[in-house]
This record gives sequence, C-alpha cells and structure tokens, in this order.
Amino acid sequence: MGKIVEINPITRLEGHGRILIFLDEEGNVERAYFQIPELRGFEKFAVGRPAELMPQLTARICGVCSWAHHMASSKALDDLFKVEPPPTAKKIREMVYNAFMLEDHLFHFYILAGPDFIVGPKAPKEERNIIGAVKKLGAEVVKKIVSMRKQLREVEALIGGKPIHPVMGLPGGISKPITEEEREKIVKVARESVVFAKFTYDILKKAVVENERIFDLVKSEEFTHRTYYMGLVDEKNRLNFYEGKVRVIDPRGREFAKFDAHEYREHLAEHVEPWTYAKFIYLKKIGWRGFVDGEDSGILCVGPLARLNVADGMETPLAQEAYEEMYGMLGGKPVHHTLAMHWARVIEMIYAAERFRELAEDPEITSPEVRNVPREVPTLGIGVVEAPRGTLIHHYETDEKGTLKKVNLIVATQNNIARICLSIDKAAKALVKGGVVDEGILNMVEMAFRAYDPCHACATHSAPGRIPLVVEVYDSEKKLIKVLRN
Amino acid sequence: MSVEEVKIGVYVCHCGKNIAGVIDPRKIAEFASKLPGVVVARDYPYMCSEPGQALIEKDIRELRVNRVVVAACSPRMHEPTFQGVLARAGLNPYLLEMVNLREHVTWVHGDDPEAAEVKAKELVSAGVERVARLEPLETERIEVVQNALVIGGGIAGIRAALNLANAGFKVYLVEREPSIGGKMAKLDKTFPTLDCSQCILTPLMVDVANHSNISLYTYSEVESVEGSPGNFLVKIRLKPTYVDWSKCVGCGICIEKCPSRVPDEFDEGLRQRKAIYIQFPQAVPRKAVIDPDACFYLTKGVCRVCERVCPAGAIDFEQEPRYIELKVGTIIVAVGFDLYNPVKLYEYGYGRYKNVITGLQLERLSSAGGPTGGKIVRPSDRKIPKTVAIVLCAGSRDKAHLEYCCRIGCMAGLKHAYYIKTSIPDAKVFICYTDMRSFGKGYEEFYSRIRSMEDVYFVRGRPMEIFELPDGTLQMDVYDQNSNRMLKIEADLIVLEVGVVPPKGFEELRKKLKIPTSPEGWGLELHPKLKPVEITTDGIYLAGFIQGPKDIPDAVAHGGAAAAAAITFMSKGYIESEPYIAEVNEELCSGCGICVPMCPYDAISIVEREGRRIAKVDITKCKGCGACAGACPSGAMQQRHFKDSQLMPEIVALARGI
Amino acid sequence: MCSEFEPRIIVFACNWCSYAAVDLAGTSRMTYPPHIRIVRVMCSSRVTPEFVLKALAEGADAVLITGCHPGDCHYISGNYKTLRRYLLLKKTLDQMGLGDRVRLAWFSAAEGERFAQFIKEFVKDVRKLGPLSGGR
Amino acid sequence: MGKLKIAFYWNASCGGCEEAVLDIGEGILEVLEKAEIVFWPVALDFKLDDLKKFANGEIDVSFINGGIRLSEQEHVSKLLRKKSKLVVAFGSCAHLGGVPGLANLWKKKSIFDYYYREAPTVKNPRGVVPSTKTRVPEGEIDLPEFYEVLKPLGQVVKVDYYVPGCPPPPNVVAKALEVVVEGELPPRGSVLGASNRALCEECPLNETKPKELLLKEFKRVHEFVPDPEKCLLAQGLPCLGPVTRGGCGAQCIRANMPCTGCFGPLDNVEDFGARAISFLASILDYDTEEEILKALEKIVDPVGLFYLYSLPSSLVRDRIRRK
Repeated sequence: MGKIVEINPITRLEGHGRILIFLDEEGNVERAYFQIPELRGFEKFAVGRPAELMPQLTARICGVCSWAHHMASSKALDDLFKVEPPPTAKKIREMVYNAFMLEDHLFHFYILAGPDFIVGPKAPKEERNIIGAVKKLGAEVVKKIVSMRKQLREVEALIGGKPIHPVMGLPGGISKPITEEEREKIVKVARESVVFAKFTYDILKKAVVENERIFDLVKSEEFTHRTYYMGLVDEKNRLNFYEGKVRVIDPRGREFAKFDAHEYREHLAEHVEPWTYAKFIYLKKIGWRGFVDGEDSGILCVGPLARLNVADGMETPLAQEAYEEMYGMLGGKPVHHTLAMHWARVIEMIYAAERFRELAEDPEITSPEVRNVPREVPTLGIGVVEAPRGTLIHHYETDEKGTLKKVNLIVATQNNIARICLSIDKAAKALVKGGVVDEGILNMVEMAFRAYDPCHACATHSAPGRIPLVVEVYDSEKKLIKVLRN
Repeated sequence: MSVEEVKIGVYVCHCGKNIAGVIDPRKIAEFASKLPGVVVARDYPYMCSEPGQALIEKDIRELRVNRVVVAACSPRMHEPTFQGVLARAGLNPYLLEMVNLREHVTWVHGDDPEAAEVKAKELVSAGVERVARLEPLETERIEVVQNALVIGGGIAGIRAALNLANAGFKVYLVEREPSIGGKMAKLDKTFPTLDCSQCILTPLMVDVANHSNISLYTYSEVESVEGSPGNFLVKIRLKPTYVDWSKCVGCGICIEKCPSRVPDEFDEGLRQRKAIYIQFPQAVPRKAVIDPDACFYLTKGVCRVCERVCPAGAIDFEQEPRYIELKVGTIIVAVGFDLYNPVKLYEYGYGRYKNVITGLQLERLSSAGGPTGGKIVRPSDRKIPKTVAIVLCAGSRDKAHLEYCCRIGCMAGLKHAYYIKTSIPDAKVFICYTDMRSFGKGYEEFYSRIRSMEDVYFVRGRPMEIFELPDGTLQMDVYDQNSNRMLKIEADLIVLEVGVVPPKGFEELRKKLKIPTSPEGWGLELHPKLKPVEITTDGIYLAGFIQGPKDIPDAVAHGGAAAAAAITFMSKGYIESEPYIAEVNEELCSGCGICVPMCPYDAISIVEREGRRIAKVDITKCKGCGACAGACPSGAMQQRHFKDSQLMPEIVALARGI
Repeated sequence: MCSEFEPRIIVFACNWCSYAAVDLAGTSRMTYPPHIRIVRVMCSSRVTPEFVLKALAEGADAVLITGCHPGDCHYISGNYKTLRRYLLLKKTLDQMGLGDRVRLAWFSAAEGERFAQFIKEFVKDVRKLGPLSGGR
Repeated sequence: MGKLKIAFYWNASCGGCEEAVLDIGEGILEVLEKAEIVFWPVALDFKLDDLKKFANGEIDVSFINGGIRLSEQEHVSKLLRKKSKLVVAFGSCAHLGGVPGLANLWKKKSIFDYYYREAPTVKNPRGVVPSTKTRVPEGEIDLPEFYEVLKPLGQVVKVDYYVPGCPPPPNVVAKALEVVVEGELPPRGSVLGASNRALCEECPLNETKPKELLLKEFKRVHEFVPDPEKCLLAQGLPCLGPVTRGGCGAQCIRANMPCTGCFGPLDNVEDFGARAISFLASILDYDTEEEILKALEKIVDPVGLFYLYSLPSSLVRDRIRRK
C-alpha cells in the first residue's frame, strides 16, 4: 500500500483547486491528480431563458473575465439573430475588450506572477510575495500600476455600465454610443496604457531575460510540454482577441487545423473523469489518450503563449517587435515552455494597449449608429473570442421566439486543464523521489500552476502570488510523518 | 398604534342550533381561550341578543379587553351590530374581527361535524391572529345630497317618486318612453277589483307632472353614474324628440297629416301609428314625438309635412341628444319588466298564427282606448270569437324557458275570462292552467267567481301544440289532469299568459349602477327577507318588478318601501367616510407611480415632498378597494384594516392549520 | 396515498360578490367539502401574488382567488387587475410546475350553488395533484 | 482597544465579489487602519487550520459571498459562523441565491446528465459522472458533494447583515465596510450600504414617467432601440426599478438597459418576484384574458425575469417541482 501526499491549496479554480500525489512503495510518484471541485451548471439553467439575456447571464460565470463571456455571448447573439452590428458597434466592442485584456493581464503579471520573477523564485518565501515585489519595484511604480488598473476599470464602466458583469451587449450591437467628451477621456487612458505596457515589458526583460537563473528555469525541461496549441487569428493569421478563425498547430508548429467557430464540434471534444467536476477538452481528431503530451495526444494548450504560437505575427508594431524578440531568444516557434506564458502575456499587453489606442482614436468611434435591430428568426448562434486565458466559445440553440433550447460553452481554462495536470504531474515526479518530498516542490508546482493563470476567478484568490499549500506525507501505515508549509 | 398590550376576547355564538347543532361552541371557546393574547373566551346562545351584547360590553369594561373576535355569522350580517357594541363600550369599533362559523362552517358542513369543528377552530385562530394586529380607525361624516333619482316611470316608480316628493325631497324621475305610466297604462282593468286601470293610474301620473318637488324627464335614459352613496353624479341623456315640447300643445294635427305608418308598440302592434305620435291619449306629458326610424324626412330626407302643418311651429329636425347632470343622494331603480318573447314558444304558434295573442294584447283589445275601441275580435278576420282558450304559464314554470312563476298570469287569465264573458256573453272560455295560484287578498274569491261563470271551463294541463285550420280557427290537444281525458279544443282565439323577464337595457343599466343580479337577471336585494329593497351599495334601492315578479299591489308597496329606505338614508343627513382607505408610508415610497393608474377613482397622485417624489392619497376620493396596495412594488402603499401585516398572519394561520 | 389525502385550500374572496356567494351557499344549506379556508378582502385587487405564494409556502396545497364577474366589480375595475396579475402569476408558476395549484374564478353574489359546485370539483382536482408540501 | 478582526470568504461565487472588494482601491486602506483582515484566502495566506485556531466569536465580522452549492461550502460557512460575532452575506448570491440559483429549477441529476453526458462536445461512452468517492488505481479520491439545490447563505447559517448587488458596486461596499468598522450598525437583518427605497427614486429617468403609467405592450431589449431620455418601463421594457432596492445609482439604466433587480427586494417585501409580477401585470392595460395573454407572450421567461437573482429565496422555493 502506497503513501499519499496531499497538497491542499486553499486557492481554487472556481472552487478549491486540490492536488493529490500518490506514491508507490518506493515513495516515487505514481500519479498526481489535480482536482476542481466546483460546478454551477450554467449550460443547464440557461435553457428556457430568452437568448438576449445571455450576455448578462453568462457574465456571471466569472466575475473576473465577465467581459470575455459578455463578448462571446454578444457575438453568439449576432450570429443567432443573423444581424451584423454597425461598424462603430464592433469597434467599441473590440476597443473596450482590449482595454479589459490589458487590465486583466497587468493584474496577473504584477500581482500574481510578479513575485516569482521580480523577487525571484529562490528568494526566501517571506519576501516572495506582493510586499516583497512592492519593495523591489518601489512605491512609485506600484502607484502607477494601481492607477492604471483604476483608469482601465473606469473605461470599462463607462462603456459597459458596470466594470464587473457589463450590460451593453445586444444582438446587432451595443446599448449606447460614446460621446465626444467620453472619447477624450478614453483616448487619454489608451495613450497612457501604451506607455505603461512598454514599461512593463522592460521590467519583464530585466527580471527574466537578463537574469540567467530565471531564464534557464523558463527553458528547463520540468516546465516544458510538447502539446498542440489553439488560438484566434485574423485573415492575415495575426493574433486577434475579438474575432477571426480558430487555428490549431501541432507540437512541431505546423498548422493542424484552421476553422470557423461553427465547426468547433468537429475539432473539440470533452472528456469526463469521475474525480473532478471539470471536463477535459481535447482535439477530437487526435482523440483522448490520457494525461500524456506529444503529437499522438489530443491534449492542447490555449492562452497567451498558445496565441502567439499559432499566430504568424502581431498586427501592431511594438507588439510585433517584442514577438520577434521572444521567439528569437527562445529558439523559434513553437515555444513549449510553460513559464514563457508570462512573457507572451506581456507581449499581449503591448498589443492590447496599441489596439486600444488605435480604436479610441478612430474617428468613427463616436458615431451614434451602434445598433441594428434583428429581423430574422433565430435558430442557432455560435460566438468565439480569445479570453485572457484562451479560446472561449458560446453555442446557443433556440426556438423561433429566441428561447434557449440548448447551450454549450467551451470555457478557456477547460482547454488547459489537461495540460495543467501534466505540468503538476511532471513537477511532482521530478521533485518527489524515494519518499523524500523536497520543499521546493511547493514553489515549483505553484509556478507551473500559476503560469496558466487558471481562470483568474481563482488566480485572484491568491493575490500575493503564493498558492498556500499543505503537503502531508504519510508512510505506508498512513501515519503522518511530515507536514510542509510554505 | 396603541402600545398597550393586546387583550383579546373571543365570543362564540351558538346561533340557537344553527351553529351549536353541528359543532360544540364550548369546545371552540375552550380552544380559543388558549390562543396567544386571548384573555377571555365565552360562548352564548345568541351573541347578537341584548344579553349577548352586554356580555361583550362588560368584558371590555371590566377585563379591559381591547380586541374582540365574534365567532358567529357572516360579517355581512352582523358586523355593524358588534361594531356598535365596541363603540358603546368605548372601544374603537374597528378592533373587531368576525369569524363566520355559520355560513362558512355549520350550514355547509353539517354532514361532517369533525371536519366542521377543526375548520371552526382554524378560522377562530386565524381571526385571533388578525385581530391582534388590527388598528383603530377613524372615519369622518360626509354630507348626503338631499335629492333622489327615480329611474322608471311605471307604477312602482311613480309611487316612490310621489312618496319622496311628498316627504319634501327633490326628485328627478327619468323614463325612457315618451310618457310615464308603464305597463299599467296598457291595462284595461286590474284584478281582482276590476277597477279601470287608467282611472286609478292617470291621477297619479298627473300628480307627478304637477308636483313642485318632481322634475320629470321622459324619453330620457341614464348615461353614466359616478360618485358614491349620498353623492352620486348622474348624467342623463335626453333623446331628441324633434318636437320642441315647450311649444307643442299636443293638438295632434301633425299626426293626422303624417304619411308614415309603423306598428304601434303601445297597442302591442295591434294597430299602426304614425312616425310622429303621442304615445297614448292620457300620456303624461301629452307631447308629440317623431320616431326617427319611421320619419320619411329623417330616413329619406324628404317630407317635412308635420313641420308645415304644426300651428305652434314646434317641429325641430335639428334637435340633438341633450345631456344634463344631476347630483343626487339616492337612486331608486324601478325599471319594471318585459314579456318573455312568445315566439320562442314555437309549439304555440305565436307570430305564425294571427289568432294566437298575448294577454297584454287582449288588454288592448278590451280597452276602450284600444285599437278596436274595446271590442274583442280575433285579429285574422275581426270576427267576434265564440270560443276562446286562455293558456296560463306560457313560458313560465318551464325549465326549457323560465323556471320561475310570473305571479300575475293566473289572476290575469281569470280577469281575461271575465273580459270575454262580459263582452261576448255566449262565448265559451277554456282556461288551461298548471296550478291556480290565487294567493292575494280577494284573489281566491275572484277565482271562485269566475269558476262559477257559465261556459268557463278549467282544464288542468298545458296544450301540447296549437294548429291553425284554413279558416284561421285554432286547434289544440290538452290532457286534462282533472278528468284524466285528452281534450281536443277548437278555438277562434287563443290568449297566452306569457312569462316575464327583466326589461331590455337593464343589463347595461345595472353595470352602471353596480346592481348585483340573480341568475334570472332580476336585481338582487341585500337580504331576501329583511332587506327587500336594499342592494350591496348604500343609497341605491330596487322598486317594483325589477326585484322580481310582482302584481300591482306588491309593486306599489315595494315602491313605497324603496322610497322609505331612501328617505331614511337621506334624513340622517350624512354617511361615514370609508374607513378602509389606502395610506402611503412616505419613508418607503420611491415615487415609482405604479399605484396612480390602479385607482379607479383617481385618488392617487405623485407629489413633490422635500425634493422627493412620493404618492399621495386623496382620502375623500378613496373608496378602499386596495388595488393600489396590491400593485405596490415596495409595500409602501397599504390599505387600512387590510395591511400586509394584518393579512399575512391570517393567511399563515389558515395555511398551517392547527 | 394521494387518493385519501385531504387538501388544504386557501380562498381569497371579495366582500361584495364572491364572499356573498359563499354566504349564500351557506344560507341555502349547500354542502361542499370542508377543505377550504376563506380570507376576506374588500376587493380581489387587494390580493397580491405574494399572498398566494405565502399560502403555498406555509402549507396550502392550492389557492383560489375569487371576485366579481368582469364588469361587475364593486370598485369598477378591480377584478381586471386581479385577472392581469393572475395570468402572469400562473405563467410564472407553470415554469415552477405549480401552475395548476392556483385558480381564479368569478362568482356573483347570487351564485352560491355554483360556488359549492366549483369547490367540489376543485377539491377533486387538487386531490388528484396530491400534497404540495415536501417539495424539497 | 485592538483592531477589528475581519474575515472574507467565498462560496459558489464567480469571483466578482472579490474583485468588487479590490475595486474600492484606496478605500481598503482606510479600512485597514481600523481593522485587520485575519482570514482572506483570496488575498492572504490563511488556511482552514488557521481558522480552526480562532476562539468562537473571536472574529468580529465575516463577509461571505456566493451561494451554498457544495458540502464543503456549507462546512466552511458554519465554521466561520462559529468563529464570528457577525456574519455579513455579501453580494446577490449570498444574499438571495444569485444567478446560479436558477439551477434550482432542475434536479441535480438533470444538471449532471446534460453537463457530463448530453452536451454536444462530450465524449463519454461509459456515462461517467463525478462522484464523492472514486477509486483510482492509486487509491481513493473524494470530492465535495454537489447538493440538490443551491441556497443563499442565510438558509445555511444565521446571517446578521446583507450587502446587495451583483456585484456590490464600490460605493456600496465602501459604505457597508464603513458602518461595520465605525460600528454604526442598524438593526440585525438589515441591508447595509444601500437605499431603503426602490431604484426609481434615484433613477435619472423617473421624472419622465407619464402621469398614468399603463402599457399596451411589453417589448424585449433586442427588439427596438429605446430612447435613453425616457423611462424604459414606460417604453415597454420590463424594468424592475420599481421593485428593486436602490443604491447602485442606476448603473444599468444609465447604460440604456433595464434594471434586472440584482439589489433584491425592499425591507417589507417577502418575495421579490411576486411583487415584480404584481406591479408589472397591473399596469398592462387590457381587460380580457385573450388580450392579456397575447401581451404576456413577450414575457417569454417569467422566472428568469422575476427571479434572476432570487429564486432560492422565493417563498415557494421548497415547493418547486424540479425538472
């Protein structure tokens, strides 16, 4: 009878994330399980509701990325009611969405991941937290960060009604246009955000690229998985958060598939395990081969790194520069290093800021034409966006009155869960040997886990950048022999 | 609002055997005595009796009881009685709750005493829950307008109008026909005394016309009724007569010259009248009227003969309907009745056979002022009928037509036999009856008098079907239950004593006045025995036939009773304002305005108060329906005596049970 | 067991028509099942859906709202408001599987017999539905 | 005297309430002068064991958001209740059940069957669904139980105060924290930080209501472009402002969208939906069943409209015949 190591983080993915590590007689890891004990059943209780309620209803799936659901839902409604929003409506949607992506990414980089790099992974844990990060960055910088986030929130509220659970989304457009005065405020924020994004990129480079120890860590095998990647690209195969086609590349970087959201069911499938409430998304055409990586396993990865891996480049200049720099330094595409996700995230911040500014300055942005009233009979609608954590798909089917009959949601983090399991399993296997549980495991597992920024609704739940873990080591008689805490 | 501790007294009435015959009031009182807040619970044979009331008064005085539950009959019966008791004992009368053990329990669950007892207990406990939360209410006195409106100028309406006028009240009498007089004016004689109908009616009609306290509006109808008991605002529509009555002297020249003829309604279609006409010789007022559907000028645009010949120049084709508004304290409804449509009695052939007529038509034939100058002939060939059959209960007491008794057919039938025998002595008369109902004063005597006449035959049975022979003579088979023989009767004339129904137009009128009706459509009195003229609304009374079939004496008595009720109501001079009005909790009100259109009396408005918009209730307009409270989204609007805080505990108690 | 279950039904009655009808049923000694409990209001328009849900929540198996026939409301138009609220409440309760537990019926002051008849039928129907309690 | 001890915790929530707290920004610092946060797994490293170490009632106030859907959530909430002098239900889910409460129209089984077996993308030939205990080759894994229904916090532990909103807007959060920290607490059971009157009072469009607000038809938000200067209800949109507690500043209406009622009912309203039904139906200007039903066709989903945030606290919650 083997030992059990239970890592029980109080942090969660929409619930408490929980890691169980099973050891064999020799005390080596047999298998690590990552568990998500949370379910609310949106897909079921959305049935019977009027479709137009969905942008607000699905926003409640996640209070952190409510904008992502709100946007995917609004697009699904355009499709459902077969109505094209006026150009200005689309621009406002994409503009506020980029502002949101920036706000979300910056929060994750500074507050969550920051300590790992800014303070350093091997620094004493007392310092490796937000307090430490603040010390290192200096009060000035911190003020900058806080004020940037505040301003971005204000833009979200201005356009969406509320920064959390916005209400603007409607089939065929948005609920209200932007006035000139409002635009002035927005432009100001947008310009400042570009400066801020660049500044952030410098911080990243100093902390990661110019720090050999961390750079090696990023490239280390423990944090590497050769999997498929998925993300949205525009007609020029450039990264886009708001619209485009879904592109999938294989572990060797070759295009494996490029499809319209309507065909998602031919490409994606969900696997169920009895020990967690989460479903595991995998590539249907490859199939589910269990928790293994490589070309023969359908396991895929989404999110910042995946998006850059599937895109041929960035549409905005500064972001393109940074993009080339990263791949240059990491030896070309695709990059399989989990920790490179942080790097990719900051590059996306630059893109989001640039795109935000571009749209805010667009003369058309203040046109009062922000809605086309649907006339068609609704049947089926599918909408896709890139959420901060990856591809997000909303799929609705209704009766002729627009009452929902069937709802299916492919939520960003679900795409990653299988890979997160791999990362944790790998870290565990690398670090737990012969029953000896290296204290470093906590930090390693933590970093592997956090790189994915698993649905921020959870990540925020460990704002200081530390997933509090308990490691309990039992001997074969199930007697507790060691307790570890970070 | 009183902060003093609640002390509830519960009083369970036996109501003789009505309640005690099914459940044991002692057990109920015993149960009640243990309920929260109850300091005393008693039972008594008749709570409404003087000693019963004294019992409650005593407890209020001596035990300081400050909330009273009376478990007895319906509040609609005795609530005022017991409110009076509280008032006499110095307690606010609205701190009373009546639990309806009689109508709602013992009278309907006599078949299941156990269940009845449980239900009684639950109702009492709910009553206790409610009474504990009742609050004292104040009302104010509202002055009652000292005028009365009488709708309908038949004998009942005339009687009521005269009584009111003689008592010194201003009366407006509204009649839709050109003249008052109603059905009675069409009768030749009245049973059983055989007075000449016109001779006794006309003087009263003239009194009405001349009475200084009566304003008469004939050829007029009630357009709308607003306001409340004691202060009704009534709109009257004066239909255009196209004759300026202030000029018309009723000379009748216009009538002679008028070229258009139509069947005469007053003579039951037995002769023709002109388009311009005076309803009947004794008409009050005796003025001409132009029938717009018959007049050539008004229908085809050519003629105007009357205009040319009228010496008074009274003709006025430009007339439009006129409207007047009357403020009255009381309204008496005396709109009479119509005959049941005899055509529906297909097997009797009315409308197909000329010589089948109604009793009312016979009245016209027999009347000196009628189409034949009082000569009874058969319509087909104006021959004197030698054999006449009189069929009673034509449509009455017949589930296929009218289930109820018309209360006049039997005596009218006898009277009609008398008409025949006196004007055609050698005639044979058959009276086909179901039961001979001669209940009134002198009726039985009249019955035997006719019975004893020669050649008047009484057949107990209804004809199956009537056939017409080529010469217009009629034939019918009747099974006579007296002789147990099938009789084949050949008659020259058959008179149908047709059943009675509420008059045309009553359905609209009753809606305007909110008069409840019985399933047959007659006006529904408040209590079949004790309140024969009152209805659910104070200040509105029923008079005569409209409350249900009556003969003349009863109709007259009923009209008098209605007048007396109205006089009583007005003489008091005031009524209490509605206690159960709506009130706004200004602290909670957001001024959303949902309540405003809820009010049928326009009593709610949104006002500015310290820079806030809030709802305001005009308590003089509020009638206490609670529609606003039912709609209020925040619970700021409440109805006194029916607040959420008073109804919810009652609902909870009843839903949970004991 | 539903066959022998004794339902509890709350009836809201307006003072002028339906309550009078219930009284008349009594005065005319019509018998009907003892399962109903009457709550008297001046007009059915005072009855807010909250009362109905409260009754169902606290143990009633069904609720009957009664009032004057359309056009006969003592307060001119109260029963129309009742009708509007009832129809929307019913539609809502249908979604919760409770729609057949709440009814609306009009009774004139003269319809005591019809009331008694109606209650007999209604009690029968509610028996068929079975007890409401224990939905949890 | 020492600083006030405050705890924050979440149950079946979306995280929006956590963000809402973070969004008061500088405000949190003022709070921290008078109070110390002793338990906030979201933001600080504290574990259940640490919580267990507190004496009963040692924590002054616990702010708990999210509904109770899993056994684990009930467990922690009860523990917090024991350790706290005051418990504040924070946000619509803890207050009324919230949007996820709509799941109470269905049985647990129906939810599982669809989510794990019938959903279009699921490949689950063996029909596996999560269970509280699973034997895996390496041993046994347990999982918190998913309850038949979701409950608001108040139905699981005694709640002293409520903070409304989905999520509570910064001004409300700040006000609520302030009264707690300053100890200016209203009677138990009160709602903190919000108004005691319906939203209409603070709605910029209230004055634009017609004197007699009656509707000939209801409209759906996507069917027309409402005039942003006119009362949305008067334009036929079922805006729940009249029945909803104010305090949010009419954010949604300022974005030209009707109020959906996230602040819940006012003090003396027992059932939010019932009141909403009553006022909305009452102003429908028809008198015949046919006309009324015709107009009501636009209310395609009454439960979703009237109970979007409060189904688990409806009076008939225990009576619902779940599908």
